[in-house]
Amino acid sequence: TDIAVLTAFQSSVTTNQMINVFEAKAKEAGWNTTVVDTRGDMGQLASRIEDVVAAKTGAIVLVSVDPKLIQDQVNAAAAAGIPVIAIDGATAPGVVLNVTSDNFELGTKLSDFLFEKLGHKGNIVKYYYSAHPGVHQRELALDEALKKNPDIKVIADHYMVVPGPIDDARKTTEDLLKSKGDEIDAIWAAWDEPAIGAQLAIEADKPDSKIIIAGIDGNPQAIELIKACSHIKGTVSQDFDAMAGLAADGLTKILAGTKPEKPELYAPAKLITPESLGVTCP
Amino acid sequence: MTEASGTGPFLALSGLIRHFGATKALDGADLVIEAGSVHALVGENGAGKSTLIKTLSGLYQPGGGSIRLDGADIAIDGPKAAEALGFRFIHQELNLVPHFDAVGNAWIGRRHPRRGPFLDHRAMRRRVAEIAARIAPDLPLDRPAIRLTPGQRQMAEIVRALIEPARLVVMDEPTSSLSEGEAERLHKVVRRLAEEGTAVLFISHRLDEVLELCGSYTVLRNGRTVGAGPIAGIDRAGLVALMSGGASDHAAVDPMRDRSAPPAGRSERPGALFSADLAFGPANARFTLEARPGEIIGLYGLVGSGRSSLLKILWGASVARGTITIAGRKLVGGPADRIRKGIAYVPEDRRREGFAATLSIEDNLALAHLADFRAVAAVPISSRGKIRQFAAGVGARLRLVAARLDRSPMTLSGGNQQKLVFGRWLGRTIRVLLVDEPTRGVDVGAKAEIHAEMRRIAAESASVIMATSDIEELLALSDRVLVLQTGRLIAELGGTTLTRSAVVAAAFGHAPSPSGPAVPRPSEEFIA
Amino acid sequence: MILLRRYGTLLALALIIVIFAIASPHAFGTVANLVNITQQMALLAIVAIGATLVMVLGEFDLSVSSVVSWAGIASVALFGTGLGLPAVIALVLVSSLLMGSISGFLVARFSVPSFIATLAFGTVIGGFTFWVSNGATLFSGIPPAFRDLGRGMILGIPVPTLWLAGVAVIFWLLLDQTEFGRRLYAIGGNREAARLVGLPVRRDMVVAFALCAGLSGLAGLLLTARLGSAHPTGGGGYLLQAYAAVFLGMTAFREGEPSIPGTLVGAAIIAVISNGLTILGVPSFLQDVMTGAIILAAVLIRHFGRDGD
Amino acid sequence: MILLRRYGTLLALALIIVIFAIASPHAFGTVANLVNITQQMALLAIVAIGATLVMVLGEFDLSVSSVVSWAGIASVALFGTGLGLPAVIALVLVSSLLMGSISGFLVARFSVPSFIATLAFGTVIGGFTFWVSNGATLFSGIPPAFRDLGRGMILGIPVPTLWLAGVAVIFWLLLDQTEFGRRLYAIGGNREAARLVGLPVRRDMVVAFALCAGLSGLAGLLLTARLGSAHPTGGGGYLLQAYAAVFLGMTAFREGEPSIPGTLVGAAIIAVISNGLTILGVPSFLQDVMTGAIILAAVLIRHFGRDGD
Ligand SMILES: Nc1ncnc2c1ncn2[C@@H]1O[C@H](COP(=O)(O)OP(=O)(O)OP(=O)(O)O)[C@@H](O)[C@H]1O
Ligand SMILES: Nc1ncnc2c1ncn2[C@@H]1O[C@H](COP(=O)(O)OP(=O)(O)OP(=O)(O)O)[C@@H](O)[C@H]1O
Ligand SMILES: O[C@@H]1[C@@H](O)[C@@H](O)CO[C@H]1O
Ligand SMILES: [Mg+2]
Ligand SMILES: [Mg+2]
Repeated sequence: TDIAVLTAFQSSVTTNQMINVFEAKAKEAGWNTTVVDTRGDMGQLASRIEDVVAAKTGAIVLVSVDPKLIQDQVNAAAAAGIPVIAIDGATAPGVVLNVTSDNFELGTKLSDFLFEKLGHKGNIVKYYYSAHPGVHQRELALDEALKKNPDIKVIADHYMVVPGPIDDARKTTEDLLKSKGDEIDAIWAAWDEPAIGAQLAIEADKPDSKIIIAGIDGNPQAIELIKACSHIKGTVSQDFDAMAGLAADGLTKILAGTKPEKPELYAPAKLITPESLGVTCP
Repeated sequence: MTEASGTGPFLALSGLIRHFGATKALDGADLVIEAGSVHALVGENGAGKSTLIKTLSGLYQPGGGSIRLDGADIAIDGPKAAEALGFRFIHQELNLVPHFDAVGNAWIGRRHPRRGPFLDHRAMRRRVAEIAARIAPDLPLDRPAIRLTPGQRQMAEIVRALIEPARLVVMDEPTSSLSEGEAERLHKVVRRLAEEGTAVLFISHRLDEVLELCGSYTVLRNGRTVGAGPIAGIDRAGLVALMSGGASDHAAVDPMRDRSAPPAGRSERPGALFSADLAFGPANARFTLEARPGEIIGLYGLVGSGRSSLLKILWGASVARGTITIAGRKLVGGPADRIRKGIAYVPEDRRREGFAATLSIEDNLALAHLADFRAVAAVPISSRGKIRQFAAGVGARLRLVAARLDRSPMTLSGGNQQKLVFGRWLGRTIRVLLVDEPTRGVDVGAKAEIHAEMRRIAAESASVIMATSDIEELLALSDRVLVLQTGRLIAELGGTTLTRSAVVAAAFGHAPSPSGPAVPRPSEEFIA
Repeated sequence: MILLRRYGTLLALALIIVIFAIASPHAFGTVANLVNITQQMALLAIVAIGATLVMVLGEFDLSVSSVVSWAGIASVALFGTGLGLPAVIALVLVSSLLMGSISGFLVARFSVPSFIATLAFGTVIGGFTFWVSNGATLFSGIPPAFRDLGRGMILGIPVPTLWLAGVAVIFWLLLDQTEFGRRLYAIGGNREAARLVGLPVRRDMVVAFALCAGLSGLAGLLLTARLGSAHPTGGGGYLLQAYAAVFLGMTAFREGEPSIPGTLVGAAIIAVISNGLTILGVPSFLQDVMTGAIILAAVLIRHFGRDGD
Repeated sequence: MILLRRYGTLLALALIIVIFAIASPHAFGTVANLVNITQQMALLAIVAIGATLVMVLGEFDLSVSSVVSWAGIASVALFGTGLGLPAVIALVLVSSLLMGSISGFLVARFSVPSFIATLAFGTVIGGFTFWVSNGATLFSGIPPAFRDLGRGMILGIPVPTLWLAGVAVIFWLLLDQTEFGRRLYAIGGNREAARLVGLPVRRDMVVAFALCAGLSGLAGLLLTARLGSAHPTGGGGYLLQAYAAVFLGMTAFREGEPSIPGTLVGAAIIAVISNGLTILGVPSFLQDVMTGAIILAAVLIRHFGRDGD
């Protein structure tokens, strides 16, 4: 069976990881996958869905895309009898299954972890990216958490530049260290790449500071930095293997003609810290 | 169609001032033109003629002085205003839109013939063809300007200026790239315009033409009017004296050479220094040329006859089948290789082919042989001092009028730009000199200098091959003249057969010259 | 040979279509798919037609993608205030035209290089869009009538295709058949000459930039209608692609001049390549390699109709 | 007045710095921060210096960002094969130079418009990079010695700043003082005239494109060293910014010509604005608006030194 894997964010570390794991599972299942990336362009993505529908693909897998943003094309696929599933997406009419981490929950976990570390009091910097619907959810979760923690203050925020979030975070952090270096207690990164950039800046400019950083994803580079006792003290890891695996299993069933029992499956998210990695930092 | 109001001349400019930094391009210039007259504006290169024209066209605002039209003071605040007054301009540097053909170019800025909201292409073409038939019957109307020769572009500009009725037509050196017969045709049109009541302001460095065509004159020197009056009251020498301020020490007044004596440097060695055997022209006919050391060969023909194309091939800048040799050795590379072998080339279109406006005058002069200006021979870094020295030398020899040599060539007058393009080869050992319209737009004095340089180069046993539309220049310099017609060698004239009438007759295609059409038999090489 | 030189890029388009059709007769080579390609290229082509106007002047407008995004966000935001369809469309288009006029004015009046002027002004527009949308995707409150402007079929022809056809005809007539069009070419061909003959250079430039932005605004509206959502950087993909279409088109007809038919050929080449490669199931990275290679081949083909040099 | 006209953009930079320094004397206006800015602008400026060479020719190289990304991915991938530092650096730089030569050759030999040639070839490079990296961020196996090339200080000066200084001096000398540089300006000023005076136009163009890509490759290496990781689209942000720097610089010195000092001023303006606005805590969307507005002001300032027109 031909499976079309479509995304607009293949250059995102995690999206790419999900695609790679899914492709591996697909190979085991004997499917023939093609990956299409439209570099953030939703209009293009709509066109590419039309194309694979025209090519009568066996199934469509949308990765890191909210199907509601291309609803017409999803409907057209469904109407053509092509099953559509999403990974790291959302439920929507015409989408048989969405396998995801609950992004709101990821955001909550991250916020709670950081606030806990700060003793529910202190100043944080927020690195966010509302353009990505999933990442946007995390921001909303932070807002929620902030309401419950009146003593935590966001003293600076920055909308990340994509592509190039690591470099952008590094520069921004360098600048913030100059202006607010003594006030910052923690950095809340909506995903790990900004966290890595922030770490690079602190390591270079203020290695002795007590600032802690945390992000989301379980990005391998971030995990390595946690292991090395850097300022990154945690990442809420998404279990991409599990997600891709659940998606592949689900799709197998769908192709065999059975509907999945639930339209949405969550892969568990777990917090990774120095402790969970078995290292003790000074 | 012009009513001369009783209050004064048709157009009177007085005390016009226009400065560019320290350069006083116009410094109190006066000019009076009567309706229905052909008025000459003459002056040395850099005297301010083009600046005066540009002021009249609304392109420059004068820094002082007044313009009176029909006795009333006016201000011309832009080209649109000048156009509305019925003034038409043919500027010295041609200004066509490269991708438009002659028809398209003729109508820009004019009210196009229309059908409803859309252009009426037929009517546009019809009108242009009418005018072109009178002055430039051979002008290809459907070819983009970028692929026209300078002569053809000049004609397209003239056509453009004439498609609508005018009160004043200003022509800034319109004949500088036209050959004899073509200039003649233009003269006829100018006379007819004048008869119809249109005033014509005519700028030219061809003084014989001025004396023959114009009824009155104004002479500019250093931005000031130094003389004016009816042509009947002055002669060539008088004009030259006014232009140069009387200090005319060069033998410019009559550049014709005594043809009875052999040219000074003509070597008696029989062999050819430079030769070409090519398939050339639209017919791919065989074309052979042999230039002996010390010889100046003139190439003549009508606009579009192929002179420039031929020189470009000889220079290695465009390709053709056949062989070109210097001293018996075949030339293979492009211009760089030619330069190394002692060949030099002066292109015909200075603006498009001669210099880069973004480099300074001195850098442009140095460009063709940068390696000569190194401080240390092995290091490709130029010595500013050496370049300056070279530029200053060229400037002095050709009397280049430039405020500063480290400025863009765009600050030079047209004739001085031409000197730059020629001047870059001075002071080098040259074995073959290829020149295309070497003195286009150059004033009589500087023309004499350039001619002297060319003779000197020939005298040092070089071969000079010169394309020119200026028949005086052709006759003054050439030992032999090759006349071309649409890429074919139609006549070879030399010695006693080299006369003005024989050249003109050959160019226009009648009366084969005594030596017969020198189109050689085709060889196998070119059949295929 | 002459044909190859003259119409090389057009031939290349034909060749690409034929090759894809042979490789995939039942998916690519169907009428339905070819019709679908016209719809997929429609928005890009509309933006590219706008860019063509500015390129005819020899200038760049790098704010096209910002205006596309702006139009999308502005429309959804305005629907949110309860305004009706005609009012929203009018406001969005007028605001786009205005933005273009400002760019045009900066370029024409102060001779700021258009590259930097429109890049900077595009950044301003982007910030503004960001502010209106708060950085998030907007999709609630879009009336169905609006969505119908960007989807569905009329007489078997997709609606975006009809929009493109209309825009292309109007702007082709404008550029090729009116004095305004001739003036734009004249200004682009030789600004000095245009000034010398008294053309209203500044005014025409402002109008051209305004029309360019107006078309980007239209594309932004249609994109939002097609997707049913608007994203603050939703137009980002159009910038390079639109200019790629124009430049490809410049190699298609009349020596190196931008033209509407050329731009359509350029946009079609881009659309056909993505459609064809996706349908053939070419892997992602190879798609990039092949897209680049095919475009290079398309512009090189005409060279082999050249004699000598 | 003359000063304003001549050095308007330079004055604008000074003015921006002064204003920021007044607004934030203790954070922005410190020596440490100003030094830091030179480091933040370093990589962008290196890419922009490459772009300057090509712009001097009157051409664009839109593949700079692809080459930056390529160099990053290639270096980490090569370290993975166990090659040593010098070998990796040499291979990456040579491959970048080669890529530039190919672009240059397409442009110089076949007169493909550089915009489309380099955009298409950049897409090919991008696909290739993607293939090598499998789309993933690469970070393991980077030797510490390599990372030191992009960070730390020597004698109190950040290492990237030193790189920039070296590159700027070398290329300033190259463009301003050597025959090669003079030829590039001549070719850019009038290609036909350059050809007719026997300049090696094609060869010089190929060399300029190669050097441009070489500098992008260097920037890619330094970026990877600085970040300790490489991303297949890591260079994406450099394209527009690099040209913005060049165009800003064109308004800074010699009327409208690209130059190395000009480009440095351009890159500095961009870096200072972003640093200053962040330090002042200006909200994100306003940062965009202000960045655009300040750049516009910087290029307009010189206009007010103009007499009449
Ligand atoms: N844009 C400019 N900037 C600076 N100087 C200029 C500029 N244009 C003309 N000049 C100077 O003004 C003077 C008059 O130039 P103009 O072009 O009017 O001379 P001209 O009489 O037409 O000469 P020619 O016979 O060579 O065409 C010259 O010294 C020239 O160098
Ligand atoms: N780039 C070109 N493309 C097509 N035709 C050309 C091109 N250049 C010249 N021609 C044509 O070739 C013929 C010879 O042109 P060439 O320039 O050699 O003539 P010329 O005798 O020097 O004319 P002029 O006196 O106008 O300089 C002309 O008919 C001209 O129209
Ligand atoms: O879910 C991921 C995020 O965690 C971030 O990596 C950006 O891309 C999204 O797809
Ligand atoms: Mg003049
Ligand atoms: Mg000629």
